[in-house]
Amino acid sequence: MSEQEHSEHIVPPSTYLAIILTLLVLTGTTVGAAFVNLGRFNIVVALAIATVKATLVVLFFMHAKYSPKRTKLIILAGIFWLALLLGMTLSDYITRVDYRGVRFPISQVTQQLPAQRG
Amino acid sequence: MSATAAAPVKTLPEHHYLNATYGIRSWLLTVDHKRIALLYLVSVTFFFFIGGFFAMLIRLHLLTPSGYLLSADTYNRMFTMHGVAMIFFFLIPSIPAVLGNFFIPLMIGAKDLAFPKINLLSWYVYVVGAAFTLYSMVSGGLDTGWTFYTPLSTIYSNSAVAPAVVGVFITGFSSILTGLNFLVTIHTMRAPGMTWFRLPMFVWAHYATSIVMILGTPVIAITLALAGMERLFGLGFFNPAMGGDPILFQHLFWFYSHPAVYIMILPAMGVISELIPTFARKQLFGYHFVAAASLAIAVIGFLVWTHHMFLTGQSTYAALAFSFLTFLVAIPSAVKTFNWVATLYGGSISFDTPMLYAFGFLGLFLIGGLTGLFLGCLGTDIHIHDTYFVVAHFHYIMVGGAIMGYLGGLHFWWPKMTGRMYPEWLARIAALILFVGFNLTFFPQFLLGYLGMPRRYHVYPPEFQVYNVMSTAGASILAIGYLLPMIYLTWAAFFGKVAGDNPWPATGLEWKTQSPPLTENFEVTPIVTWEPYDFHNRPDLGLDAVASNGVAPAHGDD
Amino acid sequence: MHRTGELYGQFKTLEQQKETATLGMWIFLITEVMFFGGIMLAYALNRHFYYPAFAAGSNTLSLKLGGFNTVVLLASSFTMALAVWSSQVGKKTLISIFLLLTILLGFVFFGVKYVEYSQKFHHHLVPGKKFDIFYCVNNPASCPDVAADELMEESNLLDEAKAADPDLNAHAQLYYSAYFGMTGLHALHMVIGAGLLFWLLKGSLAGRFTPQWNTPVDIVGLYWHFVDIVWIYLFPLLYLIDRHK
Amino acid sequence: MQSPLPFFPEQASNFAGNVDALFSYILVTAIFFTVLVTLLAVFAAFRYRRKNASDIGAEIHGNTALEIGWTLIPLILALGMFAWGAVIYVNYRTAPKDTLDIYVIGKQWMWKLQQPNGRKEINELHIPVNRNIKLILGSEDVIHDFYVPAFRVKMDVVPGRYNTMWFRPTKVGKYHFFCSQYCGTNHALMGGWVTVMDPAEYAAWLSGESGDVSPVSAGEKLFTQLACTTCHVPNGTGRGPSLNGVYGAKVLLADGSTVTADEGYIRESILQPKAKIVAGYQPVMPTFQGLVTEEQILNLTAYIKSLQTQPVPAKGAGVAPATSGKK
Repeated sequence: MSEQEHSEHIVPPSTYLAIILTLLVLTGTTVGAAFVNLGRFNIVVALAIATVKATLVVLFFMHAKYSPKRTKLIILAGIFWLALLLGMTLSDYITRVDYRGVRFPISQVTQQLPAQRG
Repeated sequence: MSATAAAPVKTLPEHHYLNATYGIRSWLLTVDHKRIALLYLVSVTFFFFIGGFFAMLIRLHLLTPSGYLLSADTYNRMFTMHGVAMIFFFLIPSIPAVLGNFFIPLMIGAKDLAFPKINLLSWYVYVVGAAFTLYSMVSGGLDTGWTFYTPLSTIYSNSAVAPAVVGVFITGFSSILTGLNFLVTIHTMRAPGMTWFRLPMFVWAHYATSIVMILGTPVIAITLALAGMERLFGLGFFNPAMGGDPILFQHLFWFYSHPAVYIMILPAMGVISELIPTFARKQLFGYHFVAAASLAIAVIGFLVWTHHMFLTGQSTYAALAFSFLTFLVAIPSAVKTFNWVATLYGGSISFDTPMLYAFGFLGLFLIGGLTGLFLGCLGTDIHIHDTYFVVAHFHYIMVGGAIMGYLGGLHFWWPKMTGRMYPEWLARIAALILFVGFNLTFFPQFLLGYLGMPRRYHVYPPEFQVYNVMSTAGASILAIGYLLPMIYLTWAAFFGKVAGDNPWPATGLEWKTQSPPLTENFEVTPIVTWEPYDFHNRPDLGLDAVASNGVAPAHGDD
Repeated sequence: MHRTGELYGQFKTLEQQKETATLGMWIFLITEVMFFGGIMLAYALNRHFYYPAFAAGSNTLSLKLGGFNTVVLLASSFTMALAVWSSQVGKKTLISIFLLLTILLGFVFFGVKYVEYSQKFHHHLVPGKKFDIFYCVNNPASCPDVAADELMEESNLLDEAKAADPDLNAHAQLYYSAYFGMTGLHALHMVIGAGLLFWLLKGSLAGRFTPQWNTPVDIVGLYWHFVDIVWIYLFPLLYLIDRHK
Repeated sequence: MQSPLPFFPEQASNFAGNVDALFSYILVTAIFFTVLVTLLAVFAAFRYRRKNASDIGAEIHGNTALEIGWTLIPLILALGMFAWGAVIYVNYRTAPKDTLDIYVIGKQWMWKLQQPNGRKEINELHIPVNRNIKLILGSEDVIHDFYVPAFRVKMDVVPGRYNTMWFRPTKVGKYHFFCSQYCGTNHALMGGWVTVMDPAEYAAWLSGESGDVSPVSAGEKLFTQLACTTCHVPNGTGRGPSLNGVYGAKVLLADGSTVTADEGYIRESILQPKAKIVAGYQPVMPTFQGLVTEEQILNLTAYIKSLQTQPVPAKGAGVAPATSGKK
């Protein structure tokens, strides 16, 4: 409980203003980038910008930068577990021989469908 | 601290949490973790007997190959509701929400959990979820299997899937809130001197369990939400007719539901780690390793989920990786088992009922754990996946392991919870009946499984009948074994002999306060100066200070 | 448990109480991450399988409304941060003002969301039997809110997508499943957040928050910022697929 | 099944012996540890039982060497199990090339099975002994699972995609097969018999009383009807690649990658022709989504497979040059 003293770090409004302006600029950037054809990198750029924005919010708006190590550890653990869920599931799909998921023609299956029930 | 009460005729303390206030309101609006634990005790017992009733019908029905008393649809509803009631409404909340809720604050020397109101809220959330599920049971039942596999559950089943899914979804939040409360409590509410490595193993086990609850349960919540919306509003993620993938449901489902097995077994391991040192009057062998094993199980347990899906056509590479990780998660369980047995060495062992449950747990968990190897192994899983072998395996873990631990813990702490002792000899006989009945019920199912009887069959070829009859016979014995404790524990709560503060005696902080405890747990916040399970430097326990069994003291470097 | 001033009975000090509350909130937010993670996974897989349908679906969304809402939500995060700051420095009137602003911005968001949802409903873009991604193209009269040139563009896009994926109409439903699932859950969180903000506003009007005790403002702030972060990801994932055509 | 308390089911496929051996290995290990732990516990319970009510145990905290030992030894044993199991599984998931292919469709609550010559059966499967059999599994509704205990094989049957399983029956006889993935009301009734026959008997059974046309000839007819022949000219001069020898071979795609032409690839090429374009060809093929039924796709696939043995033209084949000599 010794980390208690600095948890009351007060961030000045000027910092918040700088952050919100950066966030707005980044929003503009991400929209702009979406209109440029970057092939498969469109999604990479979009996610990268979103991650930068999210990081800014976490660090400053949510004061993670000034929080005890334990809070940072919790945040990292959350990200890590999310990566496990996404990564390990996708590892199945992308290493399948037929990973594109060859599927029945829709018409075949829909004929069999009974009505939706509660 | 009134631990040295040695009055010739014991009486209950004048003030305690049970008589602090009276009336229905004082129970339904309580924020006392001990009272909430009792609320949970009543609710989970209710669901245990509902689930048990369904189980009994299932076993009776399977006496003859052509089925004895139920139609196919009824049978399917029985085993589904047995699973749902037992897993989501009994096993998952049982030890954490009853024993954990009651004893974690006591064990760490806190006045309550960190968030008492959230604790009460979690019980209400559980009750609301339970109400939806009960509604589904009486309004047409549920026949999808507790696994809710799509597209059977989302499109084809004509039973009451929607209320059941909503019920389980809601109950998930109860589990999340409990886990959150435990984690925060263990982090911030420890008494002075209660360092991390002075925590009882029960607390460590719940710390690991809470991690699983926190990180896994939200995933089942969203999965069931998606499946529910698919059934009600036509979302399509799991619907092959729209191009969705039913296997994705299984990925999401098992991401929680495999670790959920550890939600059930880790707390039981925690109970056993309390019982064995207490009744062997000896330090837990390899404290640090047992604690680390709990965390290892919680973490690695998240990396093994597709071993339920080896035969869905998943990638061969993924199957190899997940099988490998499955074998890794077996190791910490083995480490724990060896440490428990090593704790017995050089002890002063008594055979009080809780210890009998601990021995029972050891044997059954051993079989349950080792048969898991056959299922985690890719080669043998091809044959025994989805057969009765699986059924037997997880009943050894969940019934043989988790429920043995739960009952052992209930007997151990009953004097603390109620201030009164249960009838010792009756309890020993009940424990023996349970052990015999359990093995007779579930061991034949291993053989059935290897012979190739698939699970969830309401009729079966005649060659499987012998083992089914044995199993049903065992189930009848088992039923008696479960009814007995329920009856005599209830009786003992009101009429049992007064137990005193520390009847065993045990070393934990919960035994340093009166039985039953005060609403504030301790009159004065205790200061911890001793190591866990240390019988040698505890004159307050009234025991001989030196070991008298001829084993030389050895200070290992654990 | 008894309560002495702002200290609840189970705690020894205000510091311990605040530390506990903050820790609890962060852990809760991690459960939220996993909660949204499940639907993100469904999104990622289906986007991978059915990219043309997802691109077509994304292009039927209104970038103007989505972008406007992004700005609104970011602004509300900003005012929330200022409310927390006001409580830390003890400017009691400012707390209420900033909380009120945050609530207002939240309601602007709801308003826009309502417009968007009802449009999708009228355009037959809700998954289910009536779903028809070609509805507006085929029935321009029923979609007076879409301009003629936009319809032309949309028609071309959809034809192209149909050529690449004959099951466009089925797979576009998966996109809309993701759209309604994700934005719906996000909106639900916003509703809960707005409720919490009203509760805070009540407390702040009563002058309860001081530099010594402002835990509720801080905690709700964390929650509100988290909901903002979710939207930061949802916006590009839903609105910005294949916009460059 | 003669013994009143049987333990191993009959062994009737190439996998049965190996799976049983692996099972026995794990079983022996498991029994060893069960007995060891039980004996130790029982020994301790007697040797160290409490003699006086206030006795306490010896002061022993732990032993790091022991901890490491009982971490490593189980780990090594477990890795052995993993490796053996992995070998069997990989073998099981990788079908040999010379298989007899049988199509299996599961639906609530019956199995429809079709022999290569088109002969259909319901809940019955006739196969020759000592031939590699590959089952291609599809579902019309929910998830099922095809399970033959005597062969020690099973595989889920998942709607929306195809799974395959293979085995080689080694013993003539009749064996149960089951649905092993819960699929609704009559899940337990969704089973039948596999009859393993002598090759000669099988041939006789196959030719007898079958009024069905073989999938290959049905597929050949369709191939002409649907005008596939206008582009996929056998000598490789058409707008599409020749399909001679393409089945089972590697195909070079326009993006430079290669893909093995298996059932999945053929199915995809018919339904989503633009998904994978063969190098050197234009994406001109229309989709046949909705135009061909499930069964017709199976027939077309069977026909294309029959072209495996046809001479591959030097130019204009889809077969990738480097690996054009198949297997």
